Amino acid sequence: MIRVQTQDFDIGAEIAALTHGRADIGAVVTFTGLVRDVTGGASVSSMELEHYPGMTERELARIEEEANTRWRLQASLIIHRVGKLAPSDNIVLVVTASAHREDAFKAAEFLMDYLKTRAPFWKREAGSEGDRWVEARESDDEAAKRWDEKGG
Amino acid sequence: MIRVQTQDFDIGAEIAALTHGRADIGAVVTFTGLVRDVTGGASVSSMELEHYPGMTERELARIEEEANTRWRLQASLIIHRVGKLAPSDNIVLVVTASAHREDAFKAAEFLMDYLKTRAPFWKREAGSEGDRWVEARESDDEAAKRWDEKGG
Amino acid sequence: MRILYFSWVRQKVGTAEEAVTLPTGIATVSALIDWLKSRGPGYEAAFENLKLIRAAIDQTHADLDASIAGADEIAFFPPVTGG
Amino acid sequence: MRILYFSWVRQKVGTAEEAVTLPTGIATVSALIDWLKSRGPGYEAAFENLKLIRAAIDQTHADLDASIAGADEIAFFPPVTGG
Repeated sequence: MIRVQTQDFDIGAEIAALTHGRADIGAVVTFTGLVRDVTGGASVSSMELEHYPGMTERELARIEEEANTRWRLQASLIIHRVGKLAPSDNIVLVVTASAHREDAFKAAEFLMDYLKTRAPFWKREAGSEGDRWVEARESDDEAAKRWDEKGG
Repeated sequence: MIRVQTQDFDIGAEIAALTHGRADIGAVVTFTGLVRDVTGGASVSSMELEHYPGMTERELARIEEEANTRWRLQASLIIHRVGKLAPSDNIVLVVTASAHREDAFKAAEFLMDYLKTRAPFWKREAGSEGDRWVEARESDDEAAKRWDEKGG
Repeated sequence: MRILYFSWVRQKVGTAEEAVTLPTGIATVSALIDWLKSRGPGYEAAFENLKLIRAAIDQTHADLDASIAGADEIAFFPPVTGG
Repeated sequence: MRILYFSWVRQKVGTAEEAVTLPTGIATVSALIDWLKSRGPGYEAAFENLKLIRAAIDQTHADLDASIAGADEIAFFPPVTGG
């Protein structure tokens, strides 16, 4: 399941909705990404998340489908916020549920690595050094590449 | 922070308490372990978790300290339930918070692998094949061993 | 054909979206970029460093040498930074 | 010295905890196990397969050849299965 939204999400409620009535789930992993007040030495007062409506949803669905092909997941969820955010606000939530922890952990890492390099979102930070577009991290490309070699 | 308790936990509330007022956290990973209604082909109607009071707390604290030595964590939490549980009940919660996702993911996996092989808890399942003590999985030993080689 | 721009590519070009009618002979994303650059200094600035440009054809990631034949929507943007 | 038993080791031994006074000359966890096994069939059954036995000295994991000199509390249990 994927969602792109401006409003915040409630992690506990999302997990509960995903796992409700399912006694075949032994492991749930969540990843939450938050706005930090300092990045690369500059203080951040607010952040604006731009995206590509249409392609965003398609790309997230594609990434989620790929994770479900690679690992045995009982359920999965990706929520990504857009619009204006402040430090300590939630940005992204990934939830994976599986019978065993290995699948849930690997799938969550994979989802984040792919989301970071393929989902069309762009961050603009406002802060002590004025407004600036956040630059892509090389380490994110490398993190995504490791999934090409090993199947999981 | 570690806790051993009979009562359930609220994942959303635990994350909120851990990250409240902290704008230096960019990544939060949670792992939740739940009781499954089928393990190894046998149906499970309830589970009893025995532990070693005193050593449990010491061992969990030791594991958490080790994770904080290996990775840069802003906060961490381990909650493990004991006593009688039913299918789909929560068993364990691990939360790791860091500036970046790599540290949070690795530390959460490490905590679970070590907890699974070192923390003195024993599961007894009641179900279709009568009562039986859950046997340790060899895959858990192997999962824990990988942390001996690479530092993280 | 619809062309979309995002992030600083959008800011440099000066528009988020436009409809263009391409001259014949423009077959790839690269060729489209060359043609766009001829349209003014904003485009030239946006496409100055192609290492920083990513493209999508009909909402799917595409290489710069990909064919644009039959495409309805082409988008240009910097490497993504969500998550 | 206090000896604790957990899980099926406790069930086979038939008690969760006992205080024992060791004869002199028992220096390691292994030697303690041998001595315990001489105390009855429940102990013998519990310690039949040492591959399945884990020990802790004063609430810290210990190998079977570890010294028990000065220990207050020794615990025996199967491989852990929490989490």
